[in-house]
Amino acid sequence: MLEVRGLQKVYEGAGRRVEAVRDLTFTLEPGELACLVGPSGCGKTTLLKCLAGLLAPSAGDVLLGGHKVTAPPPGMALVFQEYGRSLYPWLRVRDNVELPLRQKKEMSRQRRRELVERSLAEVGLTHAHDAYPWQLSGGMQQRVAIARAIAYEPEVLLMDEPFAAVDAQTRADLEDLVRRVWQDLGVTVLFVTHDIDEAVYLGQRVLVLSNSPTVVQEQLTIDLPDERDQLTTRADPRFTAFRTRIYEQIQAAKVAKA
Amino acid sequence: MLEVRGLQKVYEGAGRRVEAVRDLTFTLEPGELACLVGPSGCGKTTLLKCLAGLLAPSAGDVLLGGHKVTAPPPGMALVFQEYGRSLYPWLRVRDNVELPLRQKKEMSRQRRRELVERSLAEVGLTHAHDAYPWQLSGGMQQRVAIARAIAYEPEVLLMDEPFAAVDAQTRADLEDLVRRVWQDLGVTVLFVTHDIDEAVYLGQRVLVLSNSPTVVQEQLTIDLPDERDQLTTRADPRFTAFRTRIYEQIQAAKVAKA
Amino acid sequence: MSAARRAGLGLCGLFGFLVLIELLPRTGLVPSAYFPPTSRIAVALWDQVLQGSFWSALGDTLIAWGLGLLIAVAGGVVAGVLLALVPWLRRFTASTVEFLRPIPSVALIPLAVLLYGTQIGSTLLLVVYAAFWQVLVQVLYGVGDIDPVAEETARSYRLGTWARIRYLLWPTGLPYLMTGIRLAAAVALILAITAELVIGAPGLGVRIAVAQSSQAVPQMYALIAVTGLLGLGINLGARAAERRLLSWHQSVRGEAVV
Amino acid sequence: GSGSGSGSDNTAADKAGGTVTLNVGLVPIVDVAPIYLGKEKGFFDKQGIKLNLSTAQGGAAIVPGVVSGQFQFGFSNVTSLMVAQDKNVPVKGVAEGNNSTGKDGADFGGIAVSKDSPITSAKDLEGKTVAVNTLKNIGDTTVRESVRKAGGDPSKVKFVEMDFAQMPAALTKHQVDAAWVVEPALASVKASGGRVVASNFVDVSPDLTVALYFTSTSYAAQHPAEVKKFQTALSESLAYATAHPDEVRKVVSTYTQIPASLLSQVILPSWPAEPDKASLETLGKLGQQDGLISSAPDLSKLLP
Amino acid sequence: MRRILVNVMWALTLPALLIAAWWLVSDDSTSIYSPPLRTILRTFGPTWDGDRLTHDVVPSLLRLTAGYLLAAVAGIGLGLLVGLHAQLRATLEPVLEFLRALPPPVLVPIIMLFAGIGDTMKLIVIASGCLWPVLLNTVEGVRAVDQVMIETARSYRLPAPARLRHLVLPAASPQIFAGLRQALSIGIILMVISEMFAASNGLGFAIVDFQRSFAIPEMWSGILLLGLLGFVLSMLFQLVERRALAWYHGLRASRRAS
Ligand SMILES: Nc1ncnc2c1ncn2[C@@H]1O[C@H](COP(=O)(O)OP(=O)(O)OP(=O)(O)O)[C@@H](O)[C@H]1O
Ligand SMILES: Nc1ncnc2c1ncn2[C@@H]1O[C@H](COP(=O)(O)OP(=O)(O)OP(=O)(O)O)[C@@H](O)[C@H]1O
Ligand SMILES: [Mg+2]
Ligand SMILES: [Mg+2]
Repeated sequence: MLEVRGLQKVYEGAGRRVEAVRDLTFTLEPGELACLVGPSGCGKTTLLKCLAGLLAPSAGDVLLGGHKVTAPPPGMALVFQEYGRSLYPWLRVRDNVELPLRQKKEMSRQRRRELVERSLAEVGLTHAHDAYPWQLSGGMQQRVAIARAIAYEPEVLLMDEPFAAVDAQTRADLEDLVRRVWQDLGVTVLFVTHDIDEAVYLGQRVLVLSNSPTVVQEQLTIDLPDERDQLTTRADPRFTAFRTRIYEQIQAAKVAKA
Repeated sequence: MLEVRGLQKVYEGAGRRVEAVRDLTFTLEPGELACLVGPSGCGKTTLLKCLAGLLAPSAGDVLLGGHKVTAPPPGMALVFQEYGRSLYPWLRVRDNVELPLRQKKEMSRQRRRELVERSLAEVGLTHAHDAYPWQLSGGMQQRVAIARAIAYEPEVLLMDEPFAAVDAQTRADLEDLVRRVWQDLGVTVLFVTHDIDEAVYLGQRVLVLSNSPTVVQEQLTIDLPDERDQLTTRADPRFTAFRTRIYEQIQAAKVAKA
Repeated sequence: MSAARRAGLGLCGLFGFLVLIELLPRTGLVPSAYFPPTSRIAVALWDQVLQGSFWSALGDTLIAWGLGLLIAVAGGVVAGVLLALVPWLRRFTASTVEFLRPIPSVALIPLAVLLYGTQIGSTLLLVVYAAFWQVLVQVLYGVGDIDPVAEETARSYRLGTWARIRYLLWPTGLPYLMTGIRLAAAVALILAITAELVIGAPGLGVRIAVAQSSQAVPQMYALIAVTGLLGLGINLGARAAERRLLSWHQSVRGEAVV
Repeated sequence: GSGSGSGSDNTAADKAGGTVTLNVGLVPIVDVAPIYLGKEKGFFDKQGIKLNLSTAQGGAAIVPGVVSGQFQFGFSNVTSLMVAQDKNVPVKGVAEGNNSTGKDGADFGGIAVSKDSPITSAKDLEGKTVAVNTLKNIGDTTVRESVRKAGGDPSKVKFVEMDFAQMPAALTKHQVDAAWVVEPALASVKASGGRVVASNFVDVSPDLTVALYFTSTSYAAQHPAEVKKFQTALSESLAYATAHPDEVRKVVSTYTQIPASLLSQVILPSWPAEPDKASLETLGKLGQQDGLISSAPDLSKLLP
Repeated sequence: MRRILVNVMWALTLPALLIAAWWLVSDDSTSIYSPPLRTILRTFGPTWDGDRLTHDVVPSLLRLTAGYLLAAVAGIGLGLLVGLHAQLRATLEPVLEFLRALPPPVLVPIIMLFAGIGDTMKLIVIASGCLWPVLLNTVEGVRAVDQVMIETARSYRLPAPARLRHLVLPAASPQIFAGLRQALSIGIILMVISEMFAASNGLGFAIVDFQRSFAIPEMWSGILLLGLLGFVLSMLFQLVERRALAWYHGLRASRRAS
């Protein structure tokens, strides 16, 4: 489905040259849910933007369904790390969520409404339809961005630390929401997170990125059962084992650099 | 030191009226490190802004050292939840950190340099002095904001989810940094977080806010030893007990609303 | 886009424009006696360039322009910042400003002549009067555009008035000011020429008036072309300054990406 | 307030070494050639006058300049001066400016139409649009007189304001039906085939005084000696100009940019020594009739 | 009600003081060009009676409105194009800058060649002056649109029209309004200038006519009327702006509510 081959990205300008990503190669199967972890500043956001066709790689290729990605491909949704700035301050919450749907010509007005309502309800924002984004708390803004991506019913969903600003309980709810959406729609998901538990809980696979110069340090298949829930899965001893394993890998990535 | 009495804040405008905070009363002792947890959108940021004198409460008072806070008081530093926008895009990282220090007339240029260098090193950004904030990753930006607050050597430090965008390892390092700064400078810290483990690990006390209409649901004194470290403290059975306790409280807060 | 490419495209644009001017009269769309083709204008321009009096007139115009612009920009910036910092002053003067702004400089000609005769003083009066408002309005909108989080940051660190001007107001307003200066530069040039034209203060305008009343059509167009070229030069300077001063700004750094 | 004549004594009339510096505000047209010629020939030096000649586009700048003392003398058409006097603007004529040639069809100004225009006489202007450089001034009053003399109804003529410089183009492009044009624009009109259908100055009076040099009443009262010297030098210049038309054309090319081909075709005005008082009375009546001025001009005060 | 009264007080105080000062200073003026304010005010009523209003003021206002609207549409349209396409901008900028520097008084005769001497010409003259502030501000506003917002639109593949309508236009609107505001007073100025050519009625014509026929108090009353006109139009403009930029002012006001 999604194939990354020898991806490199170098930022140049304003007297600085940063090799954000050195050489990344991996594949996502259709309908897979993979999590991406790695130290701060290692190039996760950069990678996601290259996948989304927002950034041209300096070298290497991104292939989606066998076609090279050069511009944002249809059927892909992205939840930005900078959630606050990705919402339009002149649109109310409802309109922010609805805006991408309006581009789907074949969708009826009513279905659009329905999707907006439902996705906002699912992120717990039933009462904020009429607010402007800047009238919301950080966590609420982030949930609007998530609702927008879910309402879009994408085939590929890229999420960049989407739960960074919400509390533990909401986070757990949203984790289950993502898994539910993934199962219901069969969407391919790449999920960036800093929370190792979250990565293990969510993913079928966890990709660990090294510190820069960034490469894929490790790919771990999480063979926990597909039916997961917050209590039993997290109590599973294999869960703990995965978690420890990943923690060690990240440590290793960090140490390698220092 | 810091006293909050019957604080209420109602947002009005653009056809919406939101009672963000209903009635908050609590006190911080000088040199105390307290953590604040609560559901997303319950008014933590609002509270912090009222404490910092950035927002006028609708009712109630904030007293700092016995004086009513009406404008940002001297010797207070705030790490904003919207870290990205609180950095000035026209200043390089170094200058962003240095800017507040320039206001301290009595400080020598050299001391200023030293503080900037040290605080940037402490958050792991030794190599980013010359970059502009928009050339940094989200986590790096957030660390710049933390470095700015620490370099300022405040008497009161308010932090609004300061580690939301950094990876687990960096987060652990930064937690230890905050505790070190707190112990070395004797600064009073109020720390907002969504991570319950983090709240227990860091705080001498944890304040749990209810869902809106927001009140202080619970105040928990964390009587773990003052010397804490990531491995032993987190393994302490009392740590787990506190954590469970707080989790239940937050659950209760959520349920109360629904 | 490289500087060379930009210059190349610009030259192409100018060339196309010159070809158009050449063709318009040649195709008989306008009588060539009153709208000479580029080639005839070029010959007349060459004639002008060979005359010493042309250069002294050009010098006079440039002095009036430069001096007037300088005064207007300095005045506009100081007044704008003052009005931004002292809200009651803005309220106090708003109606008067709106009243004075639309009064055309040309209507002030008798007054200018009364005060300064045909000396440079009357040109200056008209130039400053017209250009000042351009700068002021842009500065007012610019300082109104300060990011609220950036402003809260400044307040929370208690940046002094001067530091707020220097580090917050100035960089935020600068893009607006640059536009203001570009607008004012052209308006100043226009008014300098117009004043000379009507009043007879020494400069290019007088030469245009003489050419006009002498039925020396190509000469007149040549002189008009000189004002256009001046405008072109002024803009080149402004753009260069902008690339230096606003390298951090989205509008400039955005150019490099993609 | 910023009173009139505040600057009349300081810069301008410094009598360093017995010479006075006089600033004169002019319009850059053929009419003022004598003063340039006189300056070149040294007539003003002889009187101890150092002349500073500035050109402005019209009365808008010259009259306030003279009234405020920035200029000591200015050049203006008589109707403007009559209007000024009528409005109590303190101005006073000091010398003849220029006169119409008095030759019908060969004056330095006239009512012109384009090559292919059906208009053949001033009477045909009824219902037509005529361009004049300034409304409610010497142009439209005299054009009305032409129409009247030709047996037409002047109230049926529509006037529109336009710079002389634009009139040739406007005629060619049929934006106006006719235009009151003066030299050198008139030569330009003729060069592109236009015709003169009437000479409006000649229709008013065979010897119409069109313009005067003037000063402010306060300057005239305070500096009679300078005024006298200026008059002396100027009358010498006028006489010389009348006698040497070729030199006139040459001097014109120094302060204007009239193309040589056009300059040779330009009809020069006449420059008698004195203004023609009778013609001015007629002009005054026309002005009164058209409502430009409220009462008959006091020529004894206005004229030198 | 009280608020309105207070606002009126603020708006009227300074003008009242200035008028009083003018009244006193000019009271014993004998200068023909600066008559006593008393005289000017006395002539105001009789000068601008119903006849003049319908004959001069109304046509002027119609021309102004048409020219202004034309410039607004053209300026925003062209500004969007030029702002969005760097190549187009590089190509057109020199020509536009050349044209921008041409003084209206010399431009009018050229425009007359193409547009005749009727109202079309005046309309074009007004539009040709108003165009520049709108155009420049639109271009700069478009170039400054936030990168994350652009990426959001791209990632959801909003087609060009939707991107214009929902992203670029609203994001640039604060700066566009700065341009429209500038253009308003320039429009009034150019209305006067255009009526100095080939006109036989209009407010500008009347003022110039008064000036030439030495009806100086009437001329001053005309200038006062221009000022009043500018003031009224600017009030109307602010009403429109406050509606159109409600989100923008709301965003800023809500954050500064302290
Ligand atoms: N626009 C840019 N210009 C220059 N350098 C950049 C730019 N964006 C990112 N970088 C650099 O690229 C590197 C990787 O950044 P990226 O945002 O991809 O990291 P990340 O893995 O998402 O980090 P985080 O977890 O902190 O969000 C960093 O060193 C950063 O400084
Ligand atoms: N500027 C504003 N205008 C109107 N309402 C606001 C504004 N800022 C916050 N609110 C409302 O106030 C409530 C509390 O917001 P606040 O930002 O304080 O929450 P928070 O506890 O910080 O949440 P989070 O953990 O998600 O950051 C929310 O319901 C929010 O919608
Ligand atoms: Mg990132
Ligand atoms: Mg918050």
